[in-house]
Amino acid sequence: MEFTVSELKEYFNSVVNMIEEQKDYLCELDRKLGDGDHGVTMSIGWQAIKESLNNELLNEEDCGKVSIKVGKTFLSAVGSSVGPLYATGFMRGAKVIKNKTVLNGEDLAQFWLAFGKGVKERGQADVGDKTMIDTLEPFVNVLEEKFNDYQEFLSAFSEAVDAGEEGMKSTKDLTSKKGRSSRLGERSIGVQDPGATSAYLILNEFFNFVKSRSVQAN
Amino acid sequence: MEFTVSELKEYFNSVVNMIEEQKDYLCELDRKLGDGDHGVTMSIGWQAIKESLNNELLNEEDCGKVSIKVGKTFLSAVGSSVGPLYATGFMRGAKVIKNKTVLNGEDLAQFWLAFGKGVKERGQADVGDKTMIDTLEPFVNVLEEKFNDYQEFLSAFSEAVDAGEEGMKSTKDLTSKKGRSSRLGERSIGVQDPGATSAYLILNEFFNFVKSRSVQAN
Amino acid sequence: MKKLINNPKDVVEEMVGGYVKAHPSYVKQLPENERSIVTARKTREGKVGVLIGGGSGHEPGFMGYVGEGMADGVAIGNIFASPSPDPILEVTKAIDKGAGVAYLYGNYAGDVMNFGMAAEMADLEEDIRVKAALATDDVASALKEEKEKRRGIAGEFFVFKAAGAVADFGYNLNDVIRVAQKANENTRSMGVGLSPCSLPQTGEPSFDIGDDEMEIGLGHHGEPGIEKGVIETADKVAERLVHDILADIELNKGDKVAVLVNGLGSTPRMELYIIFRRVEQILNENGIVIYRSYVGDYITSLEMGGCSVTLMKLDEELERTIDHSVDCPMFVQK
Amino acid sequence: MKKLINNPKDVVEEMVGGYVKAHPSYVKQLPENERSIVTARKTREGKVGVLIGGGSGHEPGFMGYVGEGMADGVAIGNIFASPSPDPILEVTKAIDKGAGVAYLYGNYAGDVMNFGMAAEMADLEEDIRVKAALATDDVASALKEEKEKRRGIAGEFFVFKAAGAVADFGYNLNDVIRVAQKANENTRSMGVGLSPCSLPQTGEPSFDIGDDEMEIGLGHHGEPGIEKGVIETADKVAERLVHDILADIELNKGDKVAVLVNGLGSTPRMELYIIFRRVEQILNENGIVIYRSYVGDYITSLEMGGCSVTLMKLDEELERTIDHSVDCPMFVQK
Ligand SMILES: Nc1ncnc2c1ncn2[C@@H]1O[C@H](COP(=O)(O)OP(=O)(O)O)[C@@H](O)[C@H]1O
Ligand SMILES: Nc1ncnc2c1ncn2[C@@H]1O[C@H](COP(=O)(O)OP(=O)(O)O)[C@@H](O)[C@H]1O
Ligand SMILES: [Mg+2]
Ligand SMILES: [Mg+2]
Ligand SMILES: [Mg+2]
Ligand SMILES: [Mg+2]
Repeated sequence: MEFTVSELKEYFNSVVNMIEEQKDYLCELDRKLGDGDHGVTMSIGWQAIKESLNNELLNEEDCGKVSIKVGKTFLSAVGSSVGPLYATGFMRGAKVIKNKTVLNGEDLAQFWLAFGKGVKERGQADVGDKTMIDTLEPFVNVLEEKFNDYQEFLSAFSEAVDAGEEGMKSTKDLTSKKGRSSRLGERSIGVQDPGATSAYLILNEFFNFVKSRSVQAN
Repeated sequence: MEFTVSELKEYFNSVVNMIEEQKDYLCELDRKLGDGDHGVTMSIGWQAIKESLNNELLNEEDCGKVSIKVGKTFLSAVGSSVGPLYATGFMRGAKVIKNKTVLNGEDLAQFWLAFGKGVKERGQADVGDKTMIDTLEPFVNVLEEKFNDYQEFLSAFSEAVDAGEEGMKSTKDLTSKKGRSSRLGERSIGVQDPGATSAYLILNEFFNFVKSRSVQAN
Repeated sequence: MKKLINNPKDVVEEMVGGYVKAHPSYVKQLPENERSIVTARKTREGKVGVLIGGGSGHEPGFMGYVGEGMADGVAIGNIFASPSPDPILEVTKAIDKGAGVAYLYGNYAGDVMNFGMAAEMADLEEDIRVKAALATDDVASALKEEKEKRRGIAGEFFVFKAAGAVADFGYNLNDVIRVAQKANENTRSMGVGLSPCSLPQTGEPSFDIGDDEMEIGLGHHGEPGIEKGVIETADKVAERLVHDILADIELNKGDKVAVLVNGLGSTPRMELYIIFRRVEQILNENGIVIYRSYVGDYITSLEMGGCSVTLMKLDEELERTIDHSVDCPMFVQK
Repeated sequence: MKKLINNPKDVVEEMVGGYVKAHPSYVKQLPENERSIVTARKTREGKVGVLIGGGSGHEPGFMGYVGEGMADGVAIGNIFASPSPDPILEVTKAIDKGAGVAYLYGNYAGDVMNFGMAAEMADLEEDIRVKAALATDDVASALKEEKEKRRGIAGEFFVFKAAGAVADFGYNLNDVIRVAQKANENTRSMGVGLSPCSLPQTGEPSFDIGDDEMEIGLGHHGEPGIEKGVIETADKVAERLVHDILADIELNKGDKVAVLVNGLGSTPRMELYIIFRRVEQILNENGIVIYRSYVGDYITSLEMGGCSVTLMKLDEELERTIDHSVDCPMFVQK
């Protein structure tokens, strides 16, 4: 498989639109658990990325530089908890795709593994803390294992996203530990974590994007 | 007719109860025209008077001293616009009944005339300004004229209270000029002035009180 | 509206009680009347006493402005109701240092009567010279032709500050009053209301307003304003308020002003600064120079939502009053 | 909820813009980053720089506390969101006078990460020594056994004041941090929420609460508290808040404390003083001495309704920090 830098940018643009659509839903989840701004924060961040894609990044050919810029732009625009987390994710991902204009399945797998591990390292949260790590850690584990097994990106990524979805759903039954909602204790049970939700949506958006491309390609 | 100092106190006590019943209605009128506190203010003032009637005034035999104390107590408790107005009214009224334990029709007529004129002098409002003067001035005029004609208190007072009621009702169609609602201009039309309303209610309470006594006396 | 109170009838007493306990180095209650509060610090013999007052519910107005550089004492009324003459008279007696007492209050029927009665009593019974200056800054409360009928709102802060400063400078009673009146004549305010407050005793909203409405010219007790309309952007609101002020007072290029953007109670400082931003732009476009700005809750109406803009045109004497330092429990200026 | 704003996405920029125009003699924006504000006054070479920051929507926290005796600079985030490392780093560079910079902020995941990243960058890229002290005063936010997980709320004010004062006294970076940490360790807060605020971008209430309910332990971004119950009298609320604080920190007869009764945004000062009244009574009954009291809106959450009580236990060093004068746009102490 081949994934070009323009496709990478197109994907980021599709996240922009997806986040706009999910903004209210993400705020609603955060309203129940935290300070209610998660959708707003994600929207501010991705709108800034859109700006960047339409300007500085318009002629950028290096996938690594695109990913670095996406991470930095997001961080500058939002700060917040998710700023450093996503920025670290995209910057770690950038390392493995730098100087490349076209990515193959191996590159993509390594990109997302580095991304997920970067977030984990920055946030120091564990599975069960009711954060986006509940989505990302199972996702990373399955992606690593299945890509090793299959040596094929899309099938491995598909199963990894499913594992992420499971992880996301599991946050419903968890008590908050990290982030602004940790005070909530017992009462946080029953509501899905907003950060885990948006993380899943971003991964799933990538799956759909790549799948539709490969269908077209066939 | 004879009106004793205990009846005077009983009357004041009946005003206390009447004001408690009318409190919300008076606030509602003031809410539309002013700052919404007229019922509260009247209640605070009359509750203080009740206190006083049950304590310092319990053994007071001098109608004048009762009326002075009622005025001063009201003023101290409420300040506000109505404090000085009613205090002046009751203190001027006190002058004509001082040193008396029993009042006759002439005394009562002079008391209420002095009361009404005192309020007018303190407030410097004119008929048509949408204040309690719209109740009190026609009341005073008719009381003066009719008591002169009939030399009988209750009939004269009855007609005077009717004139006060007319005056009160006329405030509905007036633009505010005095007091905190004067800024309202045109928009004040349609709402009856709270101060004119409570002034009428206090007069009417006296009429009912005296009438029920004279019926009993017959 | 929910309130953190005990018995509604005790709110003023309990507030005042808490206040004097919170700031014992600043203020004390007079034993003669619990609605009488005076500065706890020594004031110079021969200094003109500055007395302020009015209804409560406007905190920091009025009790918050007792201290060095502002008022020597305050008489506190019930919520939105003038104090009665008793506490005014007690404060007058306590703060008179032989040079007389200046009464500063807003032009409301109740205040005029009660402060008027107290002044008479001070003169007749206590032989204390009293003179009064009334704030009439609210442009919306009467037409220009009937300026003397206008009410005092947030501009009272500038009147207190001006008089408080010159009393500190050693001005005599006539001059303190002259400066207070000059401050008032040079001051204009315009307000906008977004949401009502409620009296603790009734719990009823002080006025009715639609979810998408604002009220221009709203009084600071929730008296209806001059115009109800659909809520506008902050910039449009600021333009309207400043426009009405500039139509009422002559301000030319190079004139200096003090600016106050005052919150009515529940409007966050964020919004006040957004309003201020546009006010500054307009003044700047007109070549009017901002000498000093005040942004915050200076005279409120319980939890009312909205704000007012006040401009005071300055001459050299008023500039000095703006510069003067102040040390009160609810307002300090170095 | 109605707001006096323009485009919701511009609120922070416009607020900051208005703020620097309102107080040009106090603060200025850095050309490098509009979310970076520093004192406009000259600071001494060799003085430890004090940097504060956090999300906006808490005004006067945090930008209002830049000035003499408090912070030298502030980094401003979006509403309820930590600033990113960029503005933090720019402020760090601007306020470093060769003695390093103390970072003071509340213990929130986002702030920890962003200030942490900025501190690393300051060290690696700019060779500026940075040390941090985090506020963890909110008793309700975690059990005593997990104190290090607690969030910072109104008690941040005391931490800023303590560190700001000793930086002024000439303490070195280690000692400024030591005092800030001591201030934090001696400080406890408990809050109660009555009504929500709303983010300008969503307009949604930050939490749901019944007409007769209050929420004990509510976070100052509207995070749900530890207990929802029927609204109580002010006295009962004060008792509950002080009780939870006294259960968490040892305070003995004769100990001195600074008290802060902080309004969350829309709660009138009247109610804050009614709460204070009972707080003072309880402390008094326990023989605890109030050294100084602060009552008002010190760290808010937009137009949220409710308040918090904060006690800081004092030793001689902390007393001196309380006494120290301050001159900031939103807080002045003489
Ligand atoms: N340490 C952490 N590691 C991973 N994810 C975290 C961490 N802290 C918070 N999060 C995630 O961030 C989300 C909240 O993001 P957001 O609401 O945008 O920021 P804030 O908490 O600053 O308001 C949470 O739902 C959680 O998934
Ligand atoms: N100068 C005046 N003369 C006579 N009545 C007046 C005058 N000013 C105000 N009032 C009366 O006072 C009433 C308002 O009383 P109240 O609401 O208790 O006081 P406040 O205006 O101080 O809130 C008005 O409705 C009006 O009838
Ligand atoms: Mg959040
Ligand atoms: Mg009224
Ligand atoms: Mg009133
Ligand atoms: Mg947030």
